[in-house]
Amino acid sequence: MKKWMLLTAFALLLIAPQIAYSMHIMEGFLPLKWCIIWDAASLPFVVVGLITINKKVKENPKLKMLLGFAGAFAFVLSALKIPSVTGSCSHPTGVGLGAILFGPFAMSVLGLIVLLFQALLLAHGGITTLGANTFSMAIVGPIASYYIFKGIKKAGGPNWLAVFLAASIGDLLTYVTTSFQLAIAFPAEVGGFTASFLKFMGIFAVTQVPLAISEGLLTVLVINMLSSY
Amino acid sequence: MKEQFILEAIDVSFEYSDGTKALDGVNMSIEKGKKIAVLGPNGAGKTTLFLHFNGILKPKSGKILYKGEEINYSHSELVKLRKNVGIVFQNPDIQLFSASVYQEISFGPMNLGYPENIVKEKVENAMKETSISHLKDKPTHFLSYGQKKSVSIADIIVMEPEVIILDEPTVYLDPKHVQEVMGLFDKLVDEGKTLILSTHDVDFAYSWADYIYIMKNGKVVAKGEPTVVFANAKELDWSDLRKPMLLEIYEILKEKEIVNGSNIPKNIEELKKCIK
Amino acid sequence: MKEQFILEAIDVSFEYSDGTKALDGVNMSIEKGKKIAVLGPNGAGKTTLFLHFNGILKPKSGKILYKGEEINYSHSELVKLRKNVGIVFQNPDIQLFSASVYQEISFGPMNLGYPENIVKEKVENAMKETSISHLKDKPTHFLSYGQKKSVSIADIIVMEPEVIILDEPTVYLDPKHVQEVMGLFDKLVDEGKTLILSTHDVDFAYSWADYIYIMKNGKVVAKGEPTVVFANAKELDWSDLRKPMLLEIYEILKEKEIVNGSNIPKNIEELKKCIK
Amino acid sequence: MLIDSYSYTNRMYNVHPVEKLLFAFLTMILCFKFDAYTNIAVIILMFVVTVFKAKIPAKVYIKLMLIPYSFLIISILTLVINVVEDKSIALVSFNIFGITLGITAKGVSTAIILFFRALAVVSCLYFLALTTPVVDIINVLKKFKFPSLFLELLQLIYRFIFVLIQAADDIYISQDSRLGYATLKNGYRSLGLLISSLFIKSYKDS
Repeated sequence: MKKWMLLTAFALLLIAPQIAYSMHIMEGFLPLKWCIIWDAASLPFVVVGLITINKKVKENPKLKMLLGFAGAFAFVLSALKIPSVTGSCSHPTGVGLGAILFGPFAMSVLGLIVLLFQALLLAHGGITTLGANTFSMAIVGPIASYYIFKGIKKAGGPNWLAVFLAASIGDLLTYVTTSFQLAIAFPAEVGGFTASFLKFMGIFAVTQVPLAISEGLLTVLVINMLSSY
Repeated sequence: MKEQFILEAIDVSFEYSDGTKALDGVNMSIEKGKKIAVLGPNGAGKTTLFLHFNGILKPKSGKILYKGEEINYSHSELVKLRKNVGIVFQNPDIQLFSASVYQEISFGPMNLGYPENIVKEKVENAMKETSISHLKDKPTHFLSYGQKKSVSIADIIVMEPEVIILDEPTVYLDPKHVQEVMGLFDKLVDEGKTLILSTHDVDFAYSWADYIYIMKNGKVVAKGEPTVVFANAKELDWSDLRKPMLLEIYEILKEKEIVNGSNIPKNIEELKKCIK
Repeated sequence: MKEQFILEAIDVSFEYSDGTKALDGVNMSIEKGKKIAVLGPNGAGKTTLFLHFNGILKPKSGKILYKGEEINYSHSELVKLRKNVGIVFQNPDIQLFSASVYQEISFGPMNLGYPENIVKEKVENAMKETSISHLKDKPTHFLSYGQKKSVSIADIIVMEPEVIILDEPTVYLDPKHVQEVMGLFDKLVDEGKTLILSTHDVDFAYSWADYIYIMKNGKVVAKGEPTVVFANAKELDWSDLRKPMLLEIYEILKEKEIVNGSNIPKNIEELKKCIK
Repeated sequence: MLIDSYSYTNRMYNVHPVEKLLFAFLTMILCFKFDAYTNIAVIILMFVVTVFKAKIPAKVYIKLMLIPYSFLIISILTLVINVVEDKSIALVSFNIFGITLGITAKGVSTAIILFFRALAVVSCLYFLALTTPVVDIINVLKKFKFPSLFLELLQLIYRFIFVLIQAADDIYISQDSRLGYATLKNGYRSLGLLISSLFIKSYKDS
């Protein structure tokens, strides 16, 4: 079971083209107004995240190191290249994994930091779009993942299903948010926001759905491995 | 009378949560200002014992004394203990967690609550003592292994502890770096610090230490001055350790009556003098 | 004529992408079936050279020869080369990446595409040779350091390479484990394998190796049989290395005319025989 | 991690980080406020400063500029191709499933502005990233009184990134030496093992 899941996960990552990077809205792409709006929208979540982490760290000082490693792990994962025939590569996001392990609010802080380092060290994303990317990848995605996971567990669903859906739907909602952010900043001449939103969703559906599924499978594997340790 | 011992372990036993018995009735009395080497195979309990000396671990039974007084594991006393008993861990990669060298070394004094200018002064001194002043602004990940090791030693020196414990300090270091850190250790002992280190290198322990403990399976199986502990310890199981080469050669030469038998030599210079 | 050399580096130079010059015109000719030790300080280029020997790195200039033929870095030839030249890396914690010992050791033969029953047989043989059969189903993270080291050696032995390269194989092992792995290495040489290892331990290299290379700053600065390379190499900069203790004592004894000067001893037994 | 190593070795390493940050950010804001010509000027300016003053190799800089291209091209195409009701205002148009899609002059001018603005702002980011070490940036944030927990996490993550990259690199070499990437199938399996063992190692070390 593990074997086929791993193979499927990588096969899907393989098919997905390089646009995997495009979840990060590039530096300078959003108008200044929207940069500031998304900064402001992300800020409260990050503040709540910091307060939550602060409380937990006071109870258990070792948690700080763990969060440090979690953030670094997410970064390194995103920097790994997956070998493929075409030479293109794709990157797991770790959004769902982090949300399940550390909760959605801690992820808002870790996600912000990882995105900052991705901009500064890998030239993915940017400083002006940091707020917008944080909102989609470190806030919407993790919150969705976390509550999907909790919800399915509460309803008595199997662990693997909860993890799979949490990770893959979390991923998908991230793309939906990115599409929303692009569409609202750049409404179409005809059809306005809706038309623009549909266009971006169309592009993302092709490229990101296989990624979301593979991310879900990978997350199930990692969670399984962790529970066996 | 007791004051001469800066650190003591009295009948210390310890078990890890998974049930592994790591220490089994360990007794050790560390004299102030001495160079102590703890020898023993992997898994003998050396690191576990060290973690007792600065209060990270608490004995299951027995007690640890610092300057003749039993540690009571209150928060304030632990802070004092850890300031005075510093441990340099084996793998500097794990010990170093700050982004730059200055930040790394300033971590300890900052936590002790010194004002910024005092912290700066202390960090600069520690960097000078370990000869790494030129690395001040370097990011940690730019350093070579030997440099990381020096930084991890500066991390501890900067706190000005009375006892410095070093877990396998010479592992992975090339002879040149070993010589450098050994020079530093001697300087620290001259300044009145007490040094405890663990090592697998019997040749090194033999010529460096004032006093040697040999541990096995969580117990102290032999102790004494190096020449005594290695020469007389016929009861030692040499399958886990080996005799220092110098001592072995000395014994051969003695048997052939080539050397004087009065003083057992601790290094090549001394051996040279023994030869008739 | 050339066939006697199983591996050769000819004028090999290499630079890392950040511009660090790691190898600078290295020449080495490794004879089949010999025990080769490569000495040198940290950062001398030993590991970089080893990664050239199995084709992980490609020289910037110069060439690597396997059995007298230049490596051409085609996919199929690299596969063949890596099967025949195995590297045991320094830190077993990093080399082991599988959950269980069996899975770990089977990694190589699985990649070679052997059927499952053959893989099983090979893994079991390798475990027997390294005396770790009892660890078969253990998770790798439960192993002691010494056990991990043995597994990392089994990882390579299982692929039945002709040349086994060991990066600092004795570091951090206690004397008992060192003796064990040394016994294993001797057995492998008896079976006709060629062994190349890097080490900081001059005493060990001196008595173990058939041939020694000393590297510094990416260059080979001395080479030859141990007794020759250490005894004659007055031009060597001893700040980075030190003389083997045995040789140093032998030279003192020779000066005092206590030993015969004909054969330089390689171990204590031989020294004993030299004494008049 | 080429960007990181240049940030410590470039010729503008010793320029005060606040000056570099101000220069980058003020220029960024400029990019948003003015037209495409200003932005082209900024792209040239940043190239000159980064390559000739900070001595970052031009090849490296240009390679970095190519990173966001796939996003840029795809997003801009998505933006400019629209449903057009009146074929006459479209510069180019085509029919799919009975709908007319096309590109209008207005769309093109928006696209041009967007294209150069994004590249100009990106070049400001690259100037900053290539000349200013993360350690310095964190110190500046400290001066601006960012919460200490946030800064601590920033430092820990920065440090651990390199610990983990080193570990990933070592595992990769070890796997490659044992033919872990000899075939595509081996490659998937090896990478799965690499990721999970990296996770376990970092989990254990913390």
